[in-house]
Amino acid sequence: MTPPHLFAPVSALLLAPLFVGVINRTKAFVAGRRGPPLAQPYRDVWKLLQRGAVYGEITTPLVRLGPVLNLATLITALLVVPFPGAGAAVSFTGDLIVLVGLFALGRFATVLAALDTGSSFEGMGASREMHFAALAEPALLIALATLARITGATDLGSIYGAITTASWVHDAAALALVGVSFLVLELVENSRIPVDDPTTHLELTMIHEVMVLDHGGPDLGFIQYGVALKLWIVGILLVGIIPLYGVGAEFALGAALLGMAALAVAIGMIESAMARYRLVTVPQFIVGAATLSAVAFMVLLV
Amino acid sequence: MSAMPALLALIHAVGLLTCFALLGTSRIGACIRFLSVQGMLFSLVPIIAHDDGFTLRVLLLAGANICLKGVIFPAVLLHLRARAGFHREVEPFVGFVASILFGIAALVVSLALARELHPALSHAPFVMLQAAIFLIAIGLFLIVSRRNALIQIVGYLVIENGIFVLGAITVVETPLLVELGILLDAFVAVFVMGIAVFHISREFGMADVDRLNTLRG
Amino acid sequence: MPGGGLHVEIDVLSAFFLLPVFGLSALTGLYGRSYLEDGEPGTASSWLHLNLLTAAMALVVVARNGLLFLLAWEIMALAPFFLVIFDDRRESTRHAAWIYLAATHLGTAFLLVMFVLLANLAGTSDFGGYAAVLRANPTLSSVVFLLALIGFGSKAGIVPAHVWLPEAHPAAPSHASALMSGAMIKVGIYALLRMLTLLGTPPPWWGWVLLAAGAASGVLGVLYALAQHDLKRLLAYHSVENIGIILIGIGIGVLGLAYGNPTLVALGFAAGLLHVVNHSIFKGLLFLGAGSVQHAAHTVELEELGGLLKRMPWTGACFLLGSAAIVGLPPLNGFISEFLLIYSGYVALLLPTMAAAAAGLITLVAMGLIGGLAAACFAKAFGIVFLGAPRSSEAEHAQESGQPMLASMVILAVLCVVIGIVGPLVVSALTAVVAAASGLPVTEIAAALNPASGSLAVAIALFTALVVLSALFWAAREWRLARAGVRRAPVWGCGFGRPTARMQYTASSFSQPLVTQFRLLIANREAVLTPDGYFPAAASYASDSGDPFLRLLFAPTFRWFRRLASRLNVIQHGHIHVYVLYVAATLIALLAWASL
Amino acid sequence: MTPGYAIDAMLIVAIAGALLCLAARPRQVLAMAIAVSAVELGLAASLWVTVLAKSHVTAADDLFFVDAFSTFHLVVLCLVFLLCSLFAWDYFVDGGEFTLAVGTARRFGALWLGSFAAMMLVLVSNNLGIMWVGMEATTLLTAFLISLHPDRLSLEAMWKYLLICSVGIAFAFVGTIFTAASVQEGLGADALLWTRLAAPEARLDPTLMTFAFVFVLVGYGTKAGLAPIHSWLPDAHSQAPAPVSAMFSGFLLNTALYCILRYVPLVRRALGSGFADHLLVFFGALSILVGAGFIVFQRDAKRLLAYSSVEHLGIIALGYGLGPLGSFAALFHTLNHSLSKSLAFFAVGRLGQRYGTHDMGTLSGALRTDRVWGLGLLGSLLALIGAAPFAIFMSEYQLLRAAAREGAWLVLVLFLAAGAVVFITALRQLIDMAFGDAHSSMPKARNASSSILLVVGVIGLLLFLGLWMPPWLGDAIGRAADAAGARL
Repeated sequence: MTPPHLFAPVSALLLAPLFVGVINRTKAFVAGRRGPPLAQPYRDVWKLLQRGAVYGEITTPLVRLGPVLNLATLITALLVVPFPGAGAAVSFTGDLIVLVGLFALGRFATVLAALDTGSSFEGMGASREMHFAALAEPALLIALATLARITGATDLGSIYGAITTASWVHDAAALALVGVSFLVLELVENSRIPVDDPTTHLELTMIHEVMVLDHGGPDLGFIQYGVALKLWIVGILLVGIIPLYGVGAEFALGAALLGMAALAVAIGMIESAMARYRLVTVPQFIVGAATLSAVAFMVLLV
Repeated sequence: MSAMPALLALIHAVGLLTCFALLGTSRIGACIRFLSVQGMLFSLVPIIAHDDGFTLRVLLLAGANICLKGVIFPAVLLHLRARAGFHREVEPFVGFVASILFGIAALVVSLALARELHPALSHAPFVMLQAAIFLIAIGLFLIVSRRNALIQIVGYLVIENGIFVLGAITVVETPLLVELGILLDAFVAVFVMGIAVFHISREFGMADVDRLNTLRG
Repeated sequence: MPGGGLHVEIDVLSAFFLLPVFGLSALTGLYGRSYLEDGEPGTASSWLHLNLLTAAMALVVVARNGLLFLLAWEIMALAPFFLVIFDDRRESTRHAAWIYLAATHLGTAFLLVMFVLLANLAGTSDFGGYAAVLRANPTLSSVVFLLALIGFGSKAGIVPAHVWLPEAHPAAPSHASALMSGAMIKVGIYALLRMLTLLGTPPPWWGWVLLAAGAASGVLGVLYALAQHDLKRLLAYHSVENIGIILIGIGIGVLGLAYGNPTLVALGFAAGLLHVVNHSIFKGLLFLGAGSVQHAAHTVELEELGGLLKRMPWTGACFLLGSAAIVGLPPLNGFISEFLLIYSGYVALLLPTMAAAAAGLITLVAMGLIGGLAAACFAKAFGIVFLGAPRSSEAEHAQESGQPMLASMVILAVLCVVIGIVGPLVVSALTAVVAAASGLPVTEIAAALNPASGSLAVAIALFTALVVLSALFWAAREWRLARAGVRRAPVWGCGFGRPTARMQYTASSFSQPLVTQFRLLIANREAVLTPDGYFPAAASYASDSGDPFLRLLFAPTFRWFRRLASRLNVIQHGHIHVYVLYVAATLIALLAWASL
Repeated sequence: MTPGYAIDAMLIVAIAGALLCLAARPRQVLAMAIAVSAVELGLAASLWVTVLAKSHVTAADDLFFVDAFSTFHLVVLCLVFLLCSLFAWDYFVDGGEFTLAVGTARRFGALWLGSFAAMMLVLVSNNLGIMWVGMEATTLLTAFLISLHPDRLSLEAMWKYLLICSVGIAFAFVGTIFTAASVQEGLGADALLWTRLAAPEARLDPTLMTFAFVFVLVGYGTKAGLAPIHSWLPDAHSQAPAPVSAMFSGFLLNTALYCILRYVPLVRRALGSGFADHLLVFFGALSILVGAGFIVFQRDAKRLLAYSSVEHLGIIALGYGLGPLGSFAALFHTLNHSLSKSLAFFAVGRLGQRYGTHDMGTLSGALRTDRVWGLGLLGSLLALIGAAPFAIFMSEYQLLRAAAREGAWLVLVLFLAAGAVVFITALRQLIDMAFGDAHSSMPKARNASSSILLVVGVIGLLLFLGLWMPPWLGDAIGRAADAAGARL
């Protein structure tokens, strides 16, 4: 391929915060405010990294391990995620399993870090995180399974490499369904509205935010950067199924970046348009996503 | 021996009467006496039934039987009745009229059964075969339908009689030893049962065995 | 011995299963040495039966004669009874022992039928003879397969025959539970595999049955585990879950045999077999950890514990590794086997046959669900027990356990890591065993396993990168904080100044959302007293998760039997007249029947 | 001495012992019982050896006849009596209020050895009439053993036993008569000699043999405790002193079954193999089911054991109905059951003495209060409910194989189901009896080394037979099984 394989991870590392920025800017725009500059997330992370830290009195080193490990897993995950037109840095059969495994590891670390504080708020957050993740994991697996069935490949690189206009001609319905469930996963995995409101200030309604309530300084910086990266990764998985090769390989990169931007705007729109679901309805939302992928798979079988 | 069938018929008739008497009476003493009559009567059967006639062995056995069933058993039972101190049978499970009716039914059934069996036991006199079955039935009925332990012993002895008759008419000849063993057993059985009843009546103050139903489940 | 020779033999499969048997026996022995106080009544007999159990397991694994196998199997069933009833003063323990032996005996009943059937048709009780008959007669093989699945499954703990595990494991001394859960139930799996090797080429529906049983056991097992607040019960249910995973693997392998697809065969069996070893490692480790907790805090009731990581750092660390491994997190051993399994799922997905693809999907869904729920469950288990603040004074004053106990735990923990790291080598090392279990030639298996181990190699490389990165970030953060400074402060309590340990999130509340969502399946009885009014007097939440199958299926059946039987009482009423009448009636009835 | 005299010697020794007991002091009586049964065991063993050498032995001009089948039973009989007599010493000598008064002791000794002699007579007699006499004698002799300490309950049990069994035995005699009558050509005085009847040239009338076997089955079956004519059994077993109950379950029932089995070859010869076997299988299965059903809700330990005897006798009968392999299993099972059931009764009896009750609710924590007999209880009951590796598991396995070979799948399933029910329910009781909480007041027991030897010995034997059957034993049982089918 013309572009170097490191394009995917590097672009993610550089652009992920921007993605968040775009989302926030969109929300502000819809709300009729000027909103924060696009670069605000970079500044936040940088500022946090300068800060000192405050740890709970009864905590163990686990609380420090959580954010670090989480960030590390996400950066590692970047290596297997292919960027349309650039492919993945590393690609091997079953790398999607590694991807899922890495997500799980990061989540586990974060949750334990939260429980380490012994605060009931963080326990609550951890409980909810685990609850939704337990449902999201099969959803992700099925979605990828459907793609694998469509493309007949078992590594992310070839799967996404093989999704073309032709495959859209064949399996439009399936791909569309998968796309929708990816969108849902994007919102769930990163606790966006309508699953969770990252900007709320009422602890009892939070999921992810309340889990990291007692992290500060560099740790919080790691976490926020991690959030951005995860948004980016799932976003790529979504955007990747749009057959950008249709416009020719040389434009693929640009098209994909445009697609990411569009996704960010879309998320912003959704966040502005929708209200947060009640917690009890969230599981149905996720299971719905899983069902969509499953239906897609069935469509393929028959 | 032309008199044989006639004699057998006579024994048969009287024997049946004793059975009905046993079914009909409520007096223990009477029962015991009827039993003794019955025992003596049927003890004669082997002498008559065996056409090889009056061998010493047959006479000896018959004699032993007569004195055992006609004399000793009644004596034991009467003595027991005196010691245990009960004179009349209280109302049995099955009333006396009903008992008589059962007797008649048993008579019919035994006739049918005897007719069934007779071909296989051709050399056995029919009447006696029927009598044997009838006796066994009546004995069983007495055990099942009477409250009093003594009458249950009586019932047991009626069965014994029936079996004795059956043996006498079907088995051509059994070794003396066996015969004596059997007699001895009957003898001991009556004594053992007697002692048992004695203990029971002393423990419970009566010999109404329907009170003996503590052990269940 | 009556009616059978003493034929034993060790092939690769047996040898493979002897690993966990002997390895775990040694470690648990080492652990138990200091776990049991000497002079405590029953200690001596518990050692006797522990060794008897080991010997019996070994004999089962090497036996090649039906009767010998059955004997060893029964000894293996009886010995743990005395381990379970070790603490026999407690009514619950005796009840557990009863459930255990009753369950295993019911299983044996099916095995008896199976072996009798085989012995009569084969005319010998030698396994070789069995194979000869079975290969010739497919219907027979199917019958035998079902009997074996039920009989051996009851030992392995397949739903719904799992009811004895959550009773027996908590009752037994922890090292015994470790051996039972780590090795004994695997012998059930071994027996199933051994029968499969004798049964000849399977029809697809066997694979489906295994797959279904596996998925059911896996999902239900982990769901029930979520509802527990007794650490050892929780671990017991996770044994059910992991047996489920193993069965899914075997099921995929059998489907592969049925559809004639060596790749599926290799991956499925490899995943199942590797998970056998892995599970015996981390489940052994976890039970030993639970034992240390009990030893130190005198309880395994989650709501009583907390903050133990500070007090027992080694135990805590080992338990953490064990939890991460059983959840299947990279780069530990659990991940390797689950990787293989999901991988085989994807392979199945791509097959043209619709059925195979469906099987693949089922595998993925099941594994995904199991993985996520297990993660939740162990986040709860470890978090509540070892993190936060202690919830009772025993936990407050817990002491780290002695050297031998730590030693055996550390060894197992290290194994978790090592197998994870050398995963590719382990996978290719499995080739021979898989070949033995599946009956396919070694070369085919090797060919099928190579890509998987290749991918694993890359994955391992990634994980090294991961470790390096985290180390990097850690260092950077510490360097940064060294200058920016660190403070310690009470955690945010919504402004509430004096948070106490009782205010922490509890185990029940942690799992409550999931439990409520799956209440249909978990069917556990909840007693909720919701606070009402402005100044609520009291509020409480108690959940009792007695096993649903035990509560709703087996116990009622048993009671029904009792009622039915006690009807017989009417014939034994104590009236001698009627007794004599029975004799007469029987006689007359028989005469009537005979003269017909 | 020639083997024929061994038979006479056995009878004479036992009777002489019985008579001597009438003039002995209690301890002498108990010692006498032990000595006699030891001697008898020796004689039986020697007889067994000779029989295995020359297939059968006759004595007293064909009045006595033993083949492998009867000698096997003889040996088991003597073994059981030896064990019971040994136990009787423990039970009566330091049994608290159970110690015997002189009169009672003499009565016990005489009746004990007398019934021993009677059972031997049953086993060795070739004449079916004598066999019947012996059987009736056992009834009359054992009756007063039940009410050795006469009280209301034991008298009630005794009366039921006496009357029901006497009636039953009376029927058995009718059967005997029919058998004798069914010989077509007059054997004359030999019409009751089993050897003549079982001989190939004997021709028996089918109709009469049918009736004969029905009467014999019901008659002796009453004594053997086959359902549904087992009614006397639980009462007698629960009320008799432990050694007596042990002897009842341990062998009296088997003696009755032995009598039935002696008729089976004759019936086979007269009517082909179907008739008798079907009846045996039917009654066996029925007894198993009924026994199992009653075990489910028993409260009293001895009654539970009694019903378990019904079940196991059913198993044995079933085995005899299932062809040669089945007969082998049945014989092996006879040995195992006699051993384990005797031990069980010993244990329950001893513990009953200490606890003053046989109610299983109260009788708990045996292992705490009395290690030896607690162990005995645990071991014997585990064996009885069919836990491996005890011998009963093996004999039941062989029985299953026999059932499968005969294609009797329904029976096999019923057997397994009943077995499972018994295992589960009895185990629940057993666990609390053995491991439960004991009264704190209960002092720890100190047992005589003899009882330790008894417990360990029997359990050891059961384990040994479960794990390995010596070839010579297997061969002997095989020969006995052939003899049982009159495949001489």
